[in-house]
Amino acid sequence: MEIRTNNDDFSDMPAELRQEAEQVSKSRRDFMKVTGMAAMGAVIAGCTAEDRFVKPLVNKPEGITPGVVYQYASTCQGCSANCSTLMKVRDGRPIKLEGNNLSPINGKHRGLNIESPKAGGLCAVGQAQLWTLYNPDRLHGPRHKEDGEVEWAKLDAAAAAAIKGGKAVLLTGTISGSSANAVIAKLKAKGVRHVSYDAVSRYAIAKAHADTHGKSGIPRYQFGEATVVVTFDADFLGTWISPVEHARDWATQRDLKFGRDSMSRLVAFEARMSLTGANADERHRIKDSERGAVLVALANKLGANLGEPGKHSVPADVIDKLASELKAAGKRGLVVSGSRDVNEQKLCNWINHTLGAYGTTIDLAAVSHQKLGNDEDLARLLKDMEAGSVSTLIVWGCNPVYDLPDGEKFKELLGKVSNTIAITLRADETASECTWLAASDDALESWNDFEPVKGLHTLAQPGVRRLWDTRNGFSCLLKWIDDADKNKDYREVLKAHWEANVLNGQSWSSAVEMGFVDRSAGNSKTQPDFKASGMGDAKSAGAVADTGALEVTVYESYNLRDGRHAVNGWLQEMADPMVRVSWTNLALMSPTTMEAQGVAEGDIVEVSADVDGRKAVCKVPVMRQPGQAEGTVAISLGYGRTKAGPIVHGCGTEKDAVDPDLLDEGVYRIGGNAFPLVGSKPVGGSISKTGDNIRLAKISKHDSQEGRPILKQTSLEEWKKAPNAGNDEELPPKDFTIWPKWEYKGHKWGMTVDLNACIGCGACQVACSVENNVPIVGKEEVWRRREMHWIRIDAYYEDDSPFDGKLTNNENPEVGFQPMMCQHCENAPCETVCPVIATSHSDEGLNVQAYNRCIGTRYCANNCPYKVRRFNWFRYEHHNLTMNLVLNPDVVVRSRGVMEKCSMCAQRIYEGKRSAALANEDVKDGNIQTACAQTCPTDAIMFGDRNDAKSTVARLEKDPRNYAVLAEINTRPTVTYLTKVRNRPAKKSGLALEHDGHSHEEH
Amino acid sequence: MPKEKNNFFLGVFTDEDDVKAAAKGCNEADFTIYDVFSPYEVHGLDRAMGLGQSKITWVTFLCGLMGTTIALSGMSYANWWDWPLNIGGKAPLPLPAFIPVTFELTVLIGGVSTMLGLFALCRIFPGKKARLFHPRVTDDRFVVVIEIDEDFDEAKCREIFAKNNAEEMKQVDHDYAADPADAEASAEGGAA
Amino acid sequence: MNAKLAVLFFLLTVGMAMPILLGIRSIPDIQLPNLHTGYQPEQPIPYSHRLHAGVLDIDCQYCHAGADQGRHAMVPTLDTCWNCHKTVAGRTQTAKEAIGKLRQAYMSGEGVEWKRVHNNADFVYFNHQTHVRIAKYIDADGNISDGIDCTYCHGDMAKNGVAKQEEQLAMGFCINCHRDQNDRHVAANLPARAPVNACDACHR
Amino acid sequence: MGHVYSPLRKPLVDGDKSLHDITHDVCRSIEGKPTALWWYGFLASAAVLGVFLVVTGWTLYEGIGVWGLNKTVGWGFDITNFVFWVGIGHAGTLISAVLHLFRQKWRTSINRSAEAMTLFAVVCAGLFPLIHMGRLWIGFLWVAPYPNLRGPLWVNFRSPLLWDVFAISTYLTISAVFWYIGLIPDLATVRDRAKHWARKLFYGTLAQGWNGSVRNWNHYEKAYMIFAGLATPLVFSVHSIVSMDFATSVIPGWHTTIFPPYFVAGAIFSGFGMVLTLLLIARKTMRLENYITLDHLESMGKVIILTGSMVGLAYGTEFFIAWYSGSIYERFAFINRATGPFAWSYWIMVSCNVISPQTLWFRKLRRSPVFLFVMSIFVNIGMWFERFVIIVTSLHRDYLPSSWSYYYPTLIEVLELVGSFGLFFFLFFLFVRVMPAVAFGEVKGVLKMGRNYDPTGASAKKHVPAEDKPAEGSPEVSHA
Repeated sequence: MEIRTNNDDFSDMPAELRQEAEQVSKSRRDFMKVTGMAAMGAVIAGCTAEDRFVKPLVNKPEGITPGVVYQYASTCQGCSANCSTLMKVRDGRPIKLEGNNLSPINGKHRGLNIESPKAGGLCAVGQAQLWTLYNPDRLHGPRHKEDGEVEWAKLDAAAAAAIKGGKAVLLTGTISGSSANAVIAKLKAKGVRHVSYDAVSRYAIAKAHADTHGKSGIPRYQFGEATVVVTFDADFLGTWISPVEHARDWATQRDLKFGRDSMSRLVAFEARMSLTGANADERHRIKDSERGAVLVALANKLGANLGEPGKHSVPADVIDKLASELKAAGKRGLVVSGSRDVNEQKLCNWINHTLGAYGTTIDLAAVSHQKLGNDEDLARLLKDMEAGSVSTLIVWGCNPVYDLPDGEKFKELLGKVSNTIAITLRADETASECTWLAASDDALESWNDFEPVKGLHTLAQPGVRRLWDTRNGFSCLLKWIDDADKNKDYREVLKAHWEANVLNGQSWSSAVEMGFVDRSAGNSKTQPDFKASGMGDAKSAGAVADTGALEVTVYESYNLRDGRHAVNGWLQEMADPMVRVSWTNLALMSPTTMEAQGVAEGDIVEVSADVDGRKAVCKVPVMRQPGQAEGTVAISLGYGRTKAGPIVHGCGTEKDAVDPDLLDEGVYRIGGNAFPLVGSKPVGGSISKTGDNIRLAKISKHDSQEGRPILKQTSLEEWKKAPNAGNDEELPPKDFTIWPKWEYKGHKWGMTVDLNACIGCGACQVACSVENNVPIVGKEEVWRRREMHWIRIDAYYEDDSPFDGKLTNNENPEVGFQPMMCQHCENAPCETVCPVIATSHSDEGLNVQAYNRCIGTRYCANNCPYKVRRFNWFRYEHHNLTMNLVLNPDVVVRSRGVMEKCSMCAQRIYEGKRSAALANEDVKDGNIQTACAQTCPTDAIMFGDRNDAKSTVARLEKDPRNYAVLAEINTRPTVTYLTKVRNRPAKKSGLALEHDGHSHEEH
Repeated sequence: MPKEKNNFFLGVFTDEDDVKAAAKGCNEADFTIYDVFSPYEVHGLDRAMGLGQSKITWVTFLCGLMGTTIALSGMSYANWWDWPLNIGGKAPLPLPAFIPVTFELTVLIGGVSTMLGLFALCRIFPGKKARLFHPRVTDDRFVVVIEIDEDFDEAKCREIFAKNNAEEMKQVDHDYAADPADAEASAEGGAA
Repeated sequence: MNAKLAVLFFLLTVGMAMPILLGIRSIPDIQLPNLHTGYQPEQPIPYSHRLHAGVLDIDCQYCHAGADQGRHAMVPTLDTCWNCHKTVAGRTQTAKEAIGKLRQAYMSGEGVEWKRVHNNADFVYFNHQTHVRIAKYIDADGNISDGIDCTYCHGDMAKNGVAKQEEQLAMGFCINCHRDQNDRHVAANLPARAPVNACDACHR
Repeated sequence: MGHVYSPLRKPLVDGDKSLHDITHDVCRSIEGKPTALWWYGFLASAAVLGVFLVVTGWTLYEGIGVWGLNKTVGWGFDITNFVFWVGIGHAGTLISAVLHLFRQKWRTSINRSAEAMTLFAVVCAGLFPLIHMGRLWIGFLWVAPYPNLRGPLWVNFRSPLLWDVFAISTYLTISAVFWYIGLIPDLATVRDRAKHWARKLFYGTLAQGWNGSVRNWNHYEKAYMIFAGLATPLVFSVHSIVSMDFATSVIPGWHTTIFPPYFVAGAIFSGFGMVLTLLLIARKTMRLENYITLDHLESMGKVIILTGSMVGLAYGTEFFIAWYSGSIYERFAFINRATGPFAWSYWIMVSCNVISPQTLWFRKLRRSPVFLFVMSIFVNIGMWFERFVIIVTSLHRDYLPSSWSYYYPTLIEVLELVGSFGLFFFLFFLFVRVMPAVAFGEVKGVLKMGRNYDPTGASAKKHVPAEDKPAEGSPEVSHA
């Protein structure tokens, strides 16, 4: 294998692709360089450029005009939450995914008190789904393990014969759709057993409800109804069940704009620092093993009599106070837990029941179908495979070899199954062990349906013609069981099923147009009764298991989720929003624990543990995580894929490879696989240094704001006394200027970010990259701090006590998130210093950058107080023709040597103005949305016209919480922020404003 | 009618003070001093032979002024008249920001013009053949050249030269030019 | 005497510098090489704009139907040609040959690869709809017309045979119009419709 | 007598030289075969220049990414080298022009090489803003305000970088003109000594037919005075403008009104340091001990104490103002300089620039060429680090801590710095072989200073080869 050199132009591309790319582009690149140099000569010589050609179609497709964007409703399949999406399709290819504004799951139409008619939220993972579609590292057709490429017919025949042979099992992830389940039912009728499981299982919740309420299912949590939320390791703002929905709902209770004056309260108990914990008003660090004890203690305070809980580290007064808060909240209280332990879930159910939360904050009548995996079925399947009573296994949409705790065992068991068939996008860890690989369509190429919550049926439709010789998974199954519909396109099957069972007289075309059919109105509102008998031995959860000196806690990675997005460059580069290290997962420890374990940042360690009688090992680099419980090490799932495709390989130098021993078919893997560490009980483990060291690709190297008034925050108590609390520093007079002021007569675009609503999820960051063709640069370049994101989320760790020189070493810091993008300053320091006017101010108040004028002096970036300008250090080559289909044709792909930055999505502004002009009306507030504002699940980012007095941003200018970052240097940004208000009592000692700190930083 | 060219009488000196006195004497005697030659700049020698202020100061002044005008008008035109862009919220005609470039262009144009003016006033240009009145006039000899015209009085001149330690006195033709190749011989002779 | 000389010199300087500087404004009108002005490549089918747009007086947007719908004016798809040419076979030999080529390209489904005549650089965004349908053009006398005439940028195509680039279409061509129109829109009290006089109008 | 020299003055030229001796001594070095020492130096510098060309070519081919810069630290070695070389370029013109205006006759023996040093340093300096551009191939053209097809799009005269373009090109041009004008009479002498036709042609063309006419000297003297008058404010303006690259910005540590005088003092300081380095080398290798006397060296030592103390004062003032401003950003920037991750560079700067020159208060040390040489190297290092400290430490931790970063230079950047010295010395070695390295025309003018002068040199020992004379402690001549 060719080893990447330090300064490789193809830094964001893997080795295999690079070779291909180099063949294609090297000659062109050289040519470009030569022509660049020769351009002067050409001007003088007056020679003409080469001819360019245009070849129109022979017949014009009906209703489609080239260059015009059409939107199609569909459903996101990035995770099983199944948010509704709109695909922006241009010239027959999707170029952007956005949330569907009408969806009950992720639409924001009923959300906050602001105008956002066009916005439907979508998380970072949803935004990044286009990568999966265009990534050329997919199967391009059906394959046989040994024979390589085969004909579909051959595969079909083999599969059909295998299924006929009996003892066939279909192993899938969650399948919720009505039509989908009809197909599964047909399979079942032919004797095929269906087993579904979720890599990150929520089965305990369903199981607990089966016992306590007699209804197996995950209820739909209504965070929008809750005034007090207590979470036990349930990262509902990040990854738990339906994060976009939960975040949106939760944020509606945190809104203090336009006269609202109450906030919900969020209390978190957790071991690692999760996104939810970071947003909590009160956060307590407990080990996973203490969770049950704290729950028992809390339940006792609420009237249960479960006996003395085991030892735990939470002070009694905290639990007393929490219990009284929950009591006061009554049915508006909510306790959730991310535990896999059924008993713990039962305790939650008991508390919620006692509070009367069922029916308000928890809806068990209209249950969620977002996690339908059944761990018991899976266990049975494994036993059957072991026993040899499975002769055919069809694996579809899951990757058990990678994501089962004992994946190695599953790999062995696969050998005992005579026929193994994978319906798969790529030859992943499981599929590559199967005999037959049926190349499946990407989610954006195929028809599908879902029912994320009971009664809400959503449709997925293709946004592009199949890129390769692939097939819809359902069509495969129908074909293999020789169904009557086997030769129909799945669309026909789906349509017929919906017309018969779902549409209820509504037209098919309206359903396709909407993307979903909401039949939930017909759901029963009656909640099943609580059965105290179902509690069983729930109180045993309170007995703390001794896990020894170091407890291992694993969690679903925010960006790669259960590992299925490991191939996604946007998500790899975006990094976990809490840890802010990209291109690897990490062994996270609190600084004190790190000291105790004698490890330093970047050390590669082996975390080993005895999990359910297995020896499990995970090799990952160490990283400091302030706020993590002492004596714990947290590792995220989703990394360490060995067969995820080239994007995860070849990034970084040999030295950077996490584990040179794992050189697997010439590729390195990124991070370590933590699935083996997933146990049914809290796991005690140990770490040992390997002696290797890695340079971590940190997005941010410093996590304190050094007491500077950048992310301004206050408490609800103070805010109620004075609405400008936390935002009362003395500033120079705002209108003082020696120059006559420029007037903005028409529009004056502006943005306001509500720091109270921002949960730091990073959806805006990926949305921006997709919309604006922002390149990914790879591990080495991120390490050099050259990531290209136009918008970043600054996470600042703060603490009660005045600065002591070791701020971020504090045990339980508060974390604030602040999206930071070009502030479009009226007095922009960058503009003044550009020698060639590559950047100037538009008459609509935007700081505009003309890339093709830029000569790359980098002076503007130096002079930017917000450091939001990004320089193209190399040619971040877009050299794969398929991958290039993802590029937005309305935005220039920047060449090397030029500066780029947030344009406030100029192309979207112009598009909005154009459609308003066509309708002969003024631009309405909310009709123009930047990509970040559009996708923000919590509407933290608001965009509009400051000259329009009715617009949200203009009205918010009067809010006492409104402030501009670094107002004292009089750059007069047009992006403003609203002070973050935490629902907690005021702190006695304010932040120290003056100190000379230099906290821990990598040198 | 072309003016008939006069022959020259020249005196060679070895010291700057001598030649200054000789030149002064000749000037006071109303001889037509064709020129004085010196290997280095001798302060006051020009006044001694009766030359006034050099006019080159005017070249510098006027061209410098032209530089100022070009700079100010050009910058105002480019950044204000032609397309007044909003750059950093600054005024369209930011006069303070023009000061550095105005100064630089003044100096640049003034300076380069002075150089060209100097060449023009001295009537020198690349490729011009130097006319020397003594082989070592660019080394260590000073030469006073007097035109032999109606005002010339050879005896008086010789007297002035001799009084000032002239090394050599001679009359030469109007097209006389010394060959620098003779310098070595002359050096020997001089030393003798 | 020297003072007089100084004044004279100064006046001369100013007198020389100002016309040069003002004359620069007309630079965009000066033909420089490499701008493709007059570019008229040979096309696979010698389609005559003079005949179609001139003699037959067919509206530009009959064929270039995208001009008022979106970014691209569109080189017409072959079925647009075939609409008429299924019955029009041409009179002259040249026409017959050309239409024969068209028939061949259409019937076989091969299509025709035209040479692009009006090329913008990749980093320039231009939207036909904005200019043809939305924009208002205000002439020096203040007369407002809807949409900018195609000829403003493309010249009078009806007088050319095969398509030819008439204007420079360099940045100066665009921005001078934007700048002047912006002023005129403000003067005509139409600031909301004024063309954007900033970089992001074309570079984004 | 035209000049009346004070009897207290010491002679500026030692060794009882005659006018002809001076001509001979200086011209000898460009007429004979080059010494072995010259060849070693020349070839070594050419090799280093080769390295420079290779790494710079690589930078242009691959992109600025081959350097260690990042999104927070956008300038590193590149602009540090630029400011460093511009600073070096200042003493040359200053020595020539300012000392000429102040009638400091001791300048005559060193001004030629100092001017040449200026010129070559500015050439080196000018390269760095060019190669630091992301797109050099258009950037070099687009910074010029020429009429173009982009219509009314010109350059931005508000940008300090554009001021730099004008300042540096003006400075380069005027310095070259000043240098060349000074060379003409000497070139005429060389021409008249030339034997080979090619030399005659080369020097004849450059000397433009100069024949020592006093009518020309009349214009020449005035013009030279004008150039000195133009160049003096130019020197001050150029480094002031360079300092405005930083002073007009908003970055704490850059945004300081003290910068123009501070930079000018620093430039003179570093320039004198470099002049001293070169002179001490040239004095030894070119056998010019009689022309570059210990008195000259001592004078320069005094200038170094003065300017070194000035920059020391500036460092202190910066800290005071940062504290006095009350701005937390400003205060942090300076405390971070002295104690942050780049503190090492700060303390190198302080010890080289402020502390070490104080040793020159001792006369003995001032008059020791070896000590002065070591000191001049320290000054060069310290002044390079001063620019590094200003640029990098201010940038790497500015307003938002989320963007704080560090800067790891790559080997390529280091080689480019080293390589620029190759270019500089390459040009300098060429210069001393081709052009008269001492302005003997001017030295002759001050020959009579401070001694009883015998014009024919008859009473002096004839042709004492300089190398036979003791390098130091040349005989004191009585002034009675």
